Amino acid sequence: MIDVSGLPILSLIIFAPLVGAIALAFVPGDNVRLVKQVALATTLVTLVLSLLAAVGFGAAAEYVLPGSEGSSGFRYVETVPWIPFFGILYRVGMDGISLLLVVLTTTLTTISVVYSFGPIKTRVKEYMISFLVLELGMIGVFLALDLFLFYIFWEIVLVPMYLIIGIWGGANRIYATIKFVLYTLVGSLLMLVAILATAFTFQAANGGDWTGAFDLLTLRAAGGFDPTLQLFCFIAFFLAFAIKVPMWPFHTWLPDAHVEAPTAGSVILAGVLLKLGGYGFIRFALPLYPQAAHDLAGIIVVLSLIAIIYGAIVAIVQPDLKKLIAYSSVSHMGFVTLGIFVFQEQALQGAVLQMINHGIITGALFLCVGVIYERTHDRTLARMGGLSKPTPVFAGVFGFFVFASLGLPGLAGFVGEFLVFVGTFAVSPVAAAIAAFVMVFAGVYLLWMFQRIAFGPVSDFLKGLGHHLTDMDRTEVLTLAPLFALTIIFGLYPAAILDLIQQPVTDLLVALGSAPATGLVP
Amino acid sequence: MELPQTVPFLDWRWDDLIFLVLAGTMLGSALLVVVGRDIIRSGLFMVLAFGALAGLYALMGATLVAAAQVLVYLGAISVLILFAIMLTQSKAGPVRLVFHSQAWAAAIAAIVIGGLLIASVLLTSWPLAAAEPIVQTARDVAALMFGDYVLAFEVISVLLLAAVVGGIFLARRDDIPDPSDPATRIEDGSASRVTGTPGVLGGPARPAEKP
Amino acid sequence: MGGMSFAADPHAGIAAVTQAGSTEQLLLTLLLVLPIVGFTLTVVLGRRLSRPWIIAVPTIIVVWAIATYLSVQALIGDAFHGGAIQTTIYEWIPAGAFSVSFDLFFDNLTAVMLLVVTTIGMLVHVYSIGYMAHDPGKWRFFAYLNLFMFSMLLLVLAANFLLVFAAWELVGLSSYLLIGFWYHKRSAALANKKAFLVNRVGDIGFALGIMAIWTTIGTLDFVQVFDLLPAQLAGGHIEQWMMVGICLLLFCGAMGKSAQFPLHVWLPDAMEGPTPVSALIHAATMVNAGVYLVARSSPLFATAPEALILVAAVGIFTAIFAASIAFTQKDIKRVLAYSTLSQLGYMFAALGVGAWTAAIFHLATHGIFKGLLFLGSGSVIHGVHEEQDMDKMGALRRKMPITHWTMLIGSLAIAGIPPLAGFFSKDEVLGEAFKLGFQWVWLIGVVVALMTAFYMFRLMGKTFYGESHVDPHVEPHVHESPPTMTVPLIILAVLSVVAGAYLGLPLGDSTIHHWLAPVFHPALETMGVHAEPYQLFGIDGALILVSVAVATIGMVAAWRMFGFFRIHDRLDTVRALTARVPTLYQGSFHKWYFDELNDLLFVRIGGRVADAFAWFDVHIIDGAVNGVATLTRRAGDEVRQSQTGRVQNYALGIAGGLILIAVILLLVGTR
Amino acid sequence: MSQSLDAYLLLACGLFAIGTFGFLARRNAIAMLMSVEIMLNAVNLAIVAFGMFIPALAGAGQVIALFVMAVAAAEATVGLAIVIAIYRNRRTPLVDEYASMRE
Repeated sequence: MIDVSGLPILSLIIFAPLVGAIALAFVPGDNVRLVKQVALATTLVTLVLSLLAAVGFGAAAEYVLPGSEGSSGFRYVETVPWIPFFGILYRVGMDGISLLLVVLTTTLTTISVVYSFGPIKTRVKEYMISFLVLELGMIGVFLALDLFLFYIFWEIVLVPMYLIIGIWGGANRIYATIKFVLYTLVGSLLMLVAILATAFTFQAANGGDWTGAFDLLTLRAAGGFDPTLQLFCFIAFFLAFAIKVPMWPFHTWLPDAHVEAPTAGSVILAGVLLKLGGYGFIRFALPLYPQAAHDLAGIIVVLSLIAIIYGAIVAIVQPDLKKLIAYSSVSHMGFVTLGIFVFQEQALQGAVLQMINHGIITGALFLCVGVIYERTHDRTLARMGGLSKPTPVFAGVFGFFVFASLGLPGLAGFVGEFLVFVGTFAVSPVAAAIAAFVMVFAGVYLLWMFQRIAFGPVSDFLKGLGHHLTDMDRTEVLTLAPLFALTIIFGLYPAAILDLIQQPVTDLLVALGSAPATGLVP
Repeated sequence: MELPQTVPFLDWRWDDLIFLVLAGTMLGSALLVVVGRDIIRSGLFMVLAFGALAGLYALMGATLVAAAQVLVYLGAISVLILFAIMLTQSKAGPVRLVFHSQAWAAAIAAIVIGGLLIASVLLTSWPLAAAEPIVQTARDVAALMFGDYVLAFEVISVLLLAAVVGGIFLARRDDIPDPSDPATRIEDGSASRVTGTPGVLGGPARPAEKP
Repeated sequence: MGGMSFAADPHAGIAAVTQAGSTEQLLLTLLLVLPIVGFTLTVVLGRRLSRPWIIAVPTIIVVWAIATYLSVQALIGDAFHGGAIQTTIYEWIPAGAFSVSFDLFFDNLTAVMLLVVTTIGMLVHVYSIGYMAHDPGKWRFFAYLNLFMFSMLLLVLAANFLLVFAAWELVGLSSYLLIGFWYHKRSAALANKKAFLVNRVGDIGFALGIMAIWTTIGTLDFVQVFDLLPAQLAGGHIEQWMMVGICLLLFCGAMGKSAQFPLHVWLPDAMEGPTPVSALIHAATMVNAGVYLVARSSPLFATAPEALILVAAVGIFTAIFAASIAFTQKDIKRVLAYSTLSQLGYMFAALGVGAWTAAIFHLATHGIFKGLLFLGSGSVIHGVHEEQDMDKMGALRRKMPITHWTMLIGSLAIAGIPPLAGFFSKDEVLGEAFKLGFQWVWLIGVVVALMTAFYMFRLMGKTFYGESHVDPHVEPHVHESPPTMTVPLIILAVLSVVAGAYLGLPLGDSTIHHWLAPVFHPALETMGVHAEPYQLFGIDGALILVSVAVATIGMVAAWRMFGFFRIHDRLDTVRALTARVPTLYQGSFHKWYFDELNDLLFVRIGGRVADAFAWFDVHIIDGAVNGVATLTRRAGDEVRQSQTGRVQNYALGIAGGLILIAVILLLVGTR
Repeated sequence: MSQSLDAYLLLACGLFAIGTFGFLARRNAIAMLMSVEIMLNAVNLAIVAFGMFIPALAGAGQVIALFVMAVAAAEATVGLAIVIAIYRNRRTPLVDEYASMRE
């Protein structure tokens, strides 16, 4: 086994895509083959690095913040002063949650890059560079432990996604991409204000010393901000993250962005980008402003419940395949926020699980939609029908992920959802009962979609395609295979995830003042 | 022959008289510059105003500045402006063409600014001011300019060079004049010169009556 | 056998649980591993196999052998002394205090269920070789059947509620796949969706029930739940109303899976699937899952008598409701489907009155004879070239003798004619209901028995007797089915004859009572029910006589109308009768308009509601977002008007600003 | 009487006001430029006056005035060049026709 303890492994993971992107800039754009090779090599290297970090994770020492007692819970921590005057650090670190999300990111990016080899025909080089920069930003967000650094990475993510939708997207891509950027920008600028307010307050309280004013670990250890400040900062963070998740009623950018984005863009959007919001809550908003989080939890739980039910109901009547899945994402991500804000151990674990699993399953669903779209250049459900006959493998794979998304036990979607249910029930049976109705609604839209696509007689529209309607090719099988395997593995053996997140979840609950439930609540 | 100590009949000092004459000339011709309808006359009055100013400099004893004023303003800038006037074929026109619609607001603003400036001058007691001008020779000025201020001097020279280059670049005609382009045709020959109706300053394509 | 101990510790919940020995552990694991391996192999290789059943069918035969061995060990060999064995495969969800293991559990109830499931499952697998012989997609069929067997075995072997729930969903999935096996038929695609969704409605309750159990009791493991419950109830940690709530929630799940009113609508539609599927899943095994769940949770239900009354009411109502529909249906499989609903209603009625053993008894016998009837109907359908309408059958008995005789035995069994299986179990249900004080249940049950006998012989008459209405083109080709199909029929017919007697005798001290006593003892203790001495020449005998009498009346009435051997049918009499009660006839024929009601409520109104939500999303929420954007742009346009682009306007502004500053400075400065 | 700082400064104020008016009111770009020159000269007059009447400045006033002149010359050159260039494009010296900044 390779020992990664001596390496700045996290920096390597973060900046490997950047190296690749720079290298790509020097590759002539018309040499598409080389461009693809370089891009794939970069994502593979990043994937391998992240897997190395995962392998060595258990053995790596936990970082102890100087001057504080006990472990911070983070490993592989690297600290370099960045803007010393303001105490801004380049500090990255990894705990179980970020480990999972980073591996999810590197996996999905690799898959997306491979998948894009076929469909992307124009400006391949620029596309690949965008994807690599996107990967850099996403990984950075998951690893940054300094508020300012986090903000920088958070905004970096925006640019390549803007380009990916805006250049390689569908007909109405400009509208969608501007909406996406403006929406997210509004949230993130408020977040910047909150970051600065927090830093200034800390600095003022420390007698004008900026040391650690942007450092999550220091701020978390200091804690106890003024309730009013907490409230405003939390609301600002909340808006940024809620838009990203997206929570009801900040969700309307998502269907548009999904519909217009190229397939791989949708995969990353649904698979990773939405998780940035949930991660932000867990990593930053809750530990920094616990008081405000407690105060506003009720409202957020209600919004989450609305998102769960509302997203599912709206998904039922969507005529467009991607829109349908986009609304299902709203519903599924509602479970994440619900799980986070009931402040209960099982629910929080379920929320993290749901983030990972939703990334895998919805990513796969979008890939499946891409498979259809590549052949039909259409996503209108009304024109589909009977795909089981001409493309049986596709129908089988698609059905598999449909049922995974439905929360079939034994597949990945179930465990996270059920843990959120159980945790919520322990806190509020009514909320759980409301949320439980999604079991039916999800069934309605997913099975309706699946029936429309796979069952019934082959539609005239599809018949008209003749021999173009081929079953999945080798690349498509290759890209879906890892997701297929992960869906089964995480469904049968969720302990792989749960063991990693037990510690961070417990720490967070302690920080929030909600002790983990014993389970024997009378 | 010796002049009397004071101006006959008025009992003024001579330099007071000269000051008043020069100041009057300057203000009067400056006023004519800004209110006159004929732009060429405005240009000429400007020459007069700058000349009077040069006189005032000399009266103060700032002979070097006076000389420079004559050289730069009377000699160079005025000529430049007159050339520009001829190039742009500007002629006198009705008031609404000469003056902007905001002329009344401009007048009030100008008067208020003038009043404020005057008020501030009068309200200030200038405790450091001497009663009489201090005599400074050209040598003193030169010593200062090439001593303490030499860096500024060099910078100014670079600036001037840049201005010359920029001026040439901006005013340069296109290398291949497009005969269909009226903008280039206008300067090309006398045939196309618009001498026409007063007030149509721009030519037929653009109606002059702009509110 | 007689030496079974009834004196199990009342506080132990279930009689003593021991860890499984290595042999049992291996066998239990194999029961699950074999079918899932069979499923995987068939999916991967099936398309390339010339005989796609070559993996699936032997697998299930082995499974049947193992299950039978284990069950016989437990029930007859008394290997576990009436107790249970439990074994942990691995820890499935270790989420802090919420820890769910992949545990297998085996007691006498499991053993009975295993026998029913694997026996019928094995026979259906064999039968399908013949039935599906000409279907090009049969590899899928066998794969799905194996998946179903895995799920159903997991359901009966699972040692905790969540694992049952997982299996519960998986049988739903298999059912979905098998109902939609002929996916190119629109009706099949609609039916499987409907089945899954209606089941999911019930599953909401089941899932919430599981959550409630965990939150109140703190564990999901059967043994621990039943162990902890009495103490917690006694200690006041759990209110009684909570138990009622939990039981009702669990019962919701049972209602969905076992198709009890009003969640019954999916089962008749599920007949779109191939007939072996209807026999296996929608008659003999999966639909019994609800009964099994309630029986398994008997210690919980015993503490909530209010919930039990509802169970009984729903059950007996479904029984009579479904029977009334079965009267008039023309599709042979639909008659059997409604009959299934009706019989399941009996089982729930039995559970509701506290006759736990009777419910399981009826479950087992019903599984046998209903499986037989469905497979027989499949044979008929196969013989008349995929025709299901009974109006286009008739007089088939000579052309399909084996099918006829076996189905006749099945019909007699379900009608409750002694000494066939149905007589014993149905009598047990009705008798217990009467003796436990639920006379109204008994009364309705007797009426249902009458109706059952009638509609079953209506089916027999229209199919096998009377005049032939078979399509003349098909008539010459009508044939008896191949041995792979008839042999399972014969085996099931034999079982229908002997199983009831074997399990149900001696009356009042029957074998099945001995088997299941340890399982239901705690519940009966809690409810305070004590067996009274059996009075063959008293109340019990009287009840038997009534049951047999009504069954015979129904049977004979049907003979008179629809024919029986040499008795000719009198279809004109039937028409005259139905014409006299048009409302009743139409209501029954249209299934009391439940599909229409559901269509109105969920498809039309629900669709409108969803449309309204979508409209709200686009026009209100997104409209607000876009409105803000438009507003900003408009405002920008307006503000832009002040930017004339003319230098001098700006310069005037500068001048104004200068004046303002100067005035302020002067004012401040001079003060 | 006239040879005092106040007198020259008042004169400069008057000249500046006149220049301001011209700059704000005239439509012709060249006239505006001339007004700017007048304003510059007013400032120059004030500077020279300060330089001459305040001993502490030690003659720096003249030097600065000379610099201002040089800058003014540069400004006039570029300004007029711009005016001519625009005139060639738009065929009018009237400044309020130049509204392309608006778009």
